[in-house]
Amino acid sequence: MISLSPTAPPGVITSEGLAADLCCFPTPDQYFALISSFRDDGFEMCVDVCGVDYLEHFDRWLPDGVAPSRFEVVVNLLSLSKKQRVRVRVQAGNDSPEVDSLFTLYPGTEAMEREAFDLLGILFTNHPDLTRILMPEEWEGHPLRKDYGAGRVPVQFKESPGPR
Amino acid sequence: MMSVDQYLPILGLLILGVLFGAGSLVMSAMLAPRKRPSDAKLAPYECGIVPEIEPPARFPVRFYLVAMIFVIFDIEVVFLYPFAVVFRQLGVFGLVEILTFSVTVFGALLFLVSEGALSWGPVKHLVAGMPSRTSSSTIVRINSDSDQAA
Amino acid sequence: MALEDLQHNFLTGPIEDLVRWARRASVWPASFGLACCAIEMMATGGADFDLARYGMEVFRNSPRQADLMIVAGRVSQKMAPVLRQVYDQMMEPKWVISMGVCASTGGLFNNYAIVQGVDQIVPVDVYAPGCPPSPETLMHAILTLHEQIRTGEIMKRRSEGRPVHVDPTQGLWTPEVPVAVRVGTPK
Amino acid sequence: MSDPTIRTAERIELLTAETSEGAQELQRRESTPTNELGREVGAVLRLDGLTLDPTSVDFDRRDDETMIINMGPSHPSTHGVLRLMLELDGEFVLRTKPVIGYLHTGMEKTGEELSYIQGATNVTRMDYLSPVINELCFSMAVEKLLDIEVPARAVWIRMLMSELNRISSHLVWMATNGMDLGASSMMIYGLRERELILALFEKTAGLRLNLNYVRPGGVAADLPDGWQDDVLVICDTIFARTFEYDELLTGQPIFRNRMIGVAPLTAEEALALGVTGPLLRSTGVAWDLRRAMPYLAYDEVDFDVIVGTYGDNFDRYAIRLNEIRESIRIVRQCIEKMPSGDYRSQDSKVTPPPRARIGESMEALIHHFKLFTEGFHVPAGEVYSAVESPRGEIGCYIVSDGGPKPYRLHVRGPSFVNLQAVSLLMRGGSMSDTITVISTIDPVMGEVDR
Repeated sequence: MISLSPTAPPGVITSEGLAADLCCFPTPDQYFALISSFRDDGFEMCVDVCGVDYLEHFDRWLPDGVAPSRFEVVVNLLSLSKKQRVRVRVQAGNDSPEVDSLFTLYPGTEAMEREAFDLLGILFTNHPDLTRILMPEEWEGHPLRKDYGAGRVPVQFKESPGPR
Repeated sequence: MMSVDQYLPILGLLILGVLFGAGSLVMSAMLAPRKRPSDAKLAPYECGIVPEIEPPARFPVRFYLVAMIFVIFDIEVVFLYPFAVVFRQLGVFGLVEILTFSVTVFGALLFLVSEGALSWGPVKHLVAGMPSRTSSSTIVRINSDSDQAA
Repeated sequence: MALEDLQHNFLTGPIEDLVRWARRASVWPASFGLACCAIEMMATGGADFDLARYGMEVFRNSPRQADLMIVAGRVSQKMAPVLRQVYDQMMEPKWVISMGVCASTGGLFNNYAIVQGVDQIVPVDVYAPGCPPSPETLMHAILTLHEQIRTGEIMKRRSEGRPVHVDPTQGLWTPEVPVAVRVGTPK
Repeated sequence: MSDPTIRTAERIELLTAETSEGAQELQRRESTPTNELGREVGAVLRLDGLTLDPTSVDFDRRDDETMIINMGPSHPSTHGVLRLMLELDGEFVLRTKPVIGYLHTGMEKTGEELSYIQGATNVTRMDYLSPVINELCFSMAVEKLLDIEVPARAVWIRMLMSELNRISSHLVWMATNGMDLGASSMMIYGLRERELILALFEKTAGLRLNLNYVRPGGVAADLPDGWQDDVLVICDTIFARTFEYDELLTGQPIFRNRMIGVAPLTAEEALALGVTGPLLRSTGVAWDLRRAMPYLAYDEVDFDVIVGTYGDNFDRYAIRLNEIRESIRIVRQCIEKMPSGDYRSQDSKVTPPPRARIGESMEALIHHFKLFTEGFHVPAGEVYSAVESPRGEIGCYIVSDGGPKPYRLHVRGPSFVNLQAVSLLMRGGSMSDTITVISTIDPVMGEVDR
């Protein structure tokens, strides 16, 4: 990557991810301000918003000063003019994760946030239409959570009880 | 008496028509499966979804207009059939006759098109000031050295 | 005296053979392409592996005009009722080919989202193995179906379209149970 | 399956309830909140911060005058199981809402259960028109985590195969786009050319589609000998045929009326919606990952990035047609510059020992067994790597907890994001334009629903 010039606003802890991507770790209330500052700073496109459930990997590496939580929302921003990527990882809370929606900054994230809500149950405040997008409407539970069973049907020859 | 057998072919045609109609009805009644179609089969086919929202009773008048225009011009084609059978005996008189007929019909069509009956209204297309483009004239090639940034 | 309850005797024999032969040679598939198998189905319909030689070049899009439903691809829980609805709206006599392992048994994806085998939703006549089945495999499946049509019953008298139900808890085949259209959320 | 005990009236409710998706569907206008209404109408935020103003909708109808219909899951021209709910005023589309998820396969959940060696088989089934590029994206992410070096020959083989895959994917697009617009002979030509490439894939990887060929650490097998003249035959025939397609389609008045000026997209709307690929390049933004952030060996290869001018359907058609020619140019350079050497990294952590040595030494056998049963361990960390697929930027975000299986595998599907531009592009167009818009966005539902 070329020069790492995006300056994160003060108070936001940053670190150097793999392959020199810049990673920022804002707190949920710094989150919206950081993303809008990045957007004015020349990051025209929000490439990806996805949730991660760290139930079984709680002790992952985090820069000091960042309180780990179970759910994390990872936002990927891309600057076409500077040819650079920035990854913003915000800790979204433990049992009822809640983060503000980026819809008013990047309208393209509406579907990605709906998918994060549908598969992981992460709520996005003032999102225009926070409903399920991939699962059927009356599906209970959020499948990508670590405590959600894989829903495997026992395959006839492996786990199914033998004739004897 | 002589005139009676002129009408024999028409009689034959009538009988054939009735036979064909009745025959297909009877055969389908005999051979069709007995099962009453299930409600799923009776439901309207909307790409696999049974719609909740009832389609509105009122739909735009333009559909009706197009249907009427089609019916009118379809009937005009019916007039050409008898002409096609005897156009050799009619000769030039027949030709002139049919030409005037089609000109008047075409005039009606021109009037309709000018009135805008066939145009479906303001469609959001980018048309103004558009040169005639080909598949290579409308694109810009950016090779590695020019490398204009976005 | 509908075709269904046609007595098999000396007189009606040739009629049955004629009807079955005609049906075999003009099966029109309903293009029910879901996933990667749909691309292989298109390739089978294309120029190299021509389906037109079996009288099947027309992929009818509405079930009203289709005789054969090729379930090409993985059937998700959300798609199951739609598949059942399209199957119900197909005209009698109708057949189903379950193309690919995802349609036949859930294949690689043994998880919450995929119906483990489309025969829990619709009665299947021929299963085409492979992921995706190469066009030759699909044509082999179609030819076995043609054989079934030519030699089989004039109208399907089997379980009147009631598919086999797989009870997810036991994982064994328990036939003769009404269809579980929406298999529901596994525990 | 009509159950006689249920009366007919209830039966229809039962059927409706089964296939309806409640809140995910398009509701009547008065029951839709304004922000969602703005989204369905396709009002997009301008980059200079103009807030979303749903009342700026130019013409509108009362609820009982419009018709809400489903261009539903099993529709010939929705390229898979996409369900579009359209609010129509006669022939014009006022509101559109894509309802997706009909091919949701839970691939990200299955990805967490498969080890890194098996992961490519799962990822390759996402975008089933360009399987090699999915595997490439997954393998590059894993290699970044492992930070191992892939030998030069493997890099060039990967580039050759992904460009061939791009050509085959664009050929399928030309075929289905022609079929959607009524030129069904284009369907025959497109699929006929594609068979040449699939024959080479079958010869190299043993499978026509979903070939598990690009794996973390290199490539599954070396190219078959005599592959140069196979690829040369492919390049020459397809290059000549693209001019035939040009002749067949571009001059045709029906094709032109339905493509030129239809569904224009401006650059700022495309950027705001996060759209990538030919859809973004059609608006004039020259953004192609192969040029902007070169991966593999794209910086040593000379090719052009194709950019449109008006951002309408015709531009997207022209971009894809010319990208076939550009990919052929790249493939030709790959043939010349293909280095020799091993096709897989010799780092024994990732690559199992060759089968011959298994017979001789016990450690090789144990090593081989361990690699294939439990899989290799990847150091903990998270990485996002993106690659240019024929539809846009496909990105793979892997979180690894040090075990043999990825802890979280998220794939950013380009069609998933491009599809959200549907409500903007279809607004105000006629019903037949929706067909061309879906076709030129070229969504592949496997990657939209994952």
